Amino acid sequence: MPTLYTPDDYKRVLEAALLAASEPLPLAELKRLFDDDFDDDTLRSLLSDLRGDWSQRGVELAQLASGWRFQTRPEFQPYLDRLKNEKAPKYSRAVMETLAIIAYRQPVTRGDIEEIRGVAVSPNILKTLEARDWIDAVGHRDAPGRPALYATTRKFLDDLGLRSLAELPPLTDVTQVMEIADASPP
Amino acid sequence: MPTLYTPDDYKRVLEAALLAASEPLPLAELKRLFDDDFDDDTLRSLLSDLRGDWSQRGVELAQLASGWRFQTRPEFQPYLDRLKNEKAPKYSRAVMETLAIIAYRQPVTRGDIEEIRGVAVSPNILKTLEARDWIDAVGHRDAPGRPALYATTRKFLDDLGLRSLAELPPLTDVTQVMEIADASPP
Amino acid sequence: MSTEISGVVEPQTGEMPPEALVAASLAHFPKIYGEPMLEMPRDLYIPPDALEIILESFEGPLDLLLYLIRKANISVLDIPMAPLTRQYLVYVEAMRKRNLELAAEYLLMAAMLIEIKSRMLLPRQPKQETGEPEDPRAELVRRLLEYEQMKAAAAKLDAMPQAERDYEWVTVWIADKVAQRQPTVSLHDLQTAWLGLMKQAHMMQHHKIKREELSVREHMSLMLRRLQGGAFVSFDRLFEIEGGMPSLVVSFLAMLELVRESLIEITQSEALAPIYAKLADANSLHS
Repeated sequence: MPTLYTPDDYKRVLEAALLAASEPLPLAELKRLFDDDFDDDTLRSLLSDLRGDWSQRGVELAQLASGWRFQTRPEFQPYLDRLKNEKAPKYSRAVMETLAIIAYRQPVTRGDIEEIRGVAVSPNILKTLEARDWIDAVGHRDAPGRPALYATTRKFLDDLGLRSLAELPPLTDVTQVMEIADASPP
Repeated sequence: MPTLYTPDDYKRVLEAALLAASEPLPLAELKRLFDDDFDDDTLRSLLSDLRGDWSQRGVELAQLASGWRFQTRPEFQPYLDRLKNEKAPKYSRAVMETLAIIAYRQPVTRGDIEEIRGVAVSPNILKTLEARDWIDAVGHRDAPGRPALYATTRKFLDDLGLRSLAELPPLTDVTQVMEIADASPP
Repeated sequence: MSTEISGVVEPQTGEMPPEALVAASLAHFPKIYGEPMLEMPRDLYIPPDALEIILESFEGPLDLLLYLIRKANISVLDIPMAPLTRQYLVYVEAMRKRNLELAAEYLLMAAMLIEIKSRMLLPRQPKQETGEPEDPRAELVRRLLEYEQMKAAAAKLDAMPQAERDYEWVTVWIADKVAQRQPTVSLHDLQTAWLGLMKQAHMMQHHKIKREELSVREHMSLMLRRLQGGAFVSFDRLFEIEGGMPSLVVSFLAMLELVRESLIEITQSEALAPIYAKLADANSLHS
């Protein structure tokens, strides 16, 4: 076990831990790596240094809602895709619309989603999103039947590379909205 | 998608692919990353360069039975273990002896293992090794009961950092000892 | 291993006196209350706890035999059968009383040792192929050496760096999660889905989406999460002071919105008393 003296030594341990981790690591977790009692700022400056070291690579150090993690840069995805023959599966339009409604209008009940979409929402759609750990029930509306209220999870933010819902694409201008909607393929 | 010109550009793509892979990547697979038609030697020299770039880090590029893969250096594990709630279990002597017999004497039946160890082999021992994907049944011996023949897997080699069975630690030479035994006066 | 090895064994050369084997086996007995259990072989009494340790420390009769031989520093190639068998039987007798199933394998070996010992006393028949007389111990020696070889190999394998135990594989997150075979969703997909809905339903005037509104919605979710379980939560614990002023303001707007939508209830028993919030439906559960 090498002894750590210089900032580079500490960065080496941080880098190894972050590369090996399967989940984003929050600051509090990263602190546990060291005997020294680092304050948040010191650790943040080491991490920011480390991010700089990786700025010219195919992988980057990203800061997300639930912590720090290494991830491939989207620009390099076309190369990485060549290693996989199978095409990634796609969610159905029903699933995507349900997800969009929950993301933009949360917390919402199944009834709210049905009202906006104009069709019944099959329980399978919600199950698919719950299984992915992208949505969960955060409470119940005080209404007949006490329907569950759904919201997006932290994992949803992480998987889409967002730090908070405020980073969802903003929709401000109605005309602009119409243009984007028109431009996108059916 | 960045265009690749220099060796560093190629190394960047190799690095991203190898860091993101969930399995070791063989040379043939790595070739598919590029439009250029690399010969094996060029690719090997890029990989060996890349391994050199990582030589002073907490993570190293290893060449294993099924290909190339990034892994943390064992010296750094005491630090990384601090983030784990439970340490990976150590295998019992019974498990390790069974594994050694399968590794060095493969393919063997459970009966062969019992004969060498002089005790019954509990089904749990074989299950433990099969669950780890370190051994599997590769056939049956043409004998009463058609017992399964066990051999080690490629993952066993990968997990122990070996490129082939020939890299297993050499055994103490028993035959030589036996010859002396035969030659010694009664 | 929990067994504490005590005692010193004199290096032996040539003929092996039986005492040396006895001394060697004593070396294996655990210390009880810090004292080696030297008297154990005489009356064959082994305290139950000590026997457990003995049973657990050997992987089988071959392992036990190897231990007795190696500790007495005698050659595997010229085993003194009588003292070895005698010493082995001391162990097996103790084990047999304790654990019949385990002793079965040890008993088989005991029978084999006795058989070899008796054959040693008989004149040996020359082997057909070589004309040399065959040593009755040859098969036992072969098995002992083979087992010892595998035992050493197991120790060597165990000493090698092992994935997960001594190091970890690196698999960084793939930005575009193709590898997981999970459907991929980009922000653009999400936006498209939402816009499609808006266009289709002509609901733009009802659902104007602004950044500020989104963060209020997010805080509404957070607050509902915090109130989960139905208990009263004191007003000040619903806010994150560390978030700074903008966060406090948004949290407060979120709370007002939750009250307006009848999702939570705010209560205060009297003026200046602590304010509490709880889920509205938690109330309906009890009413």
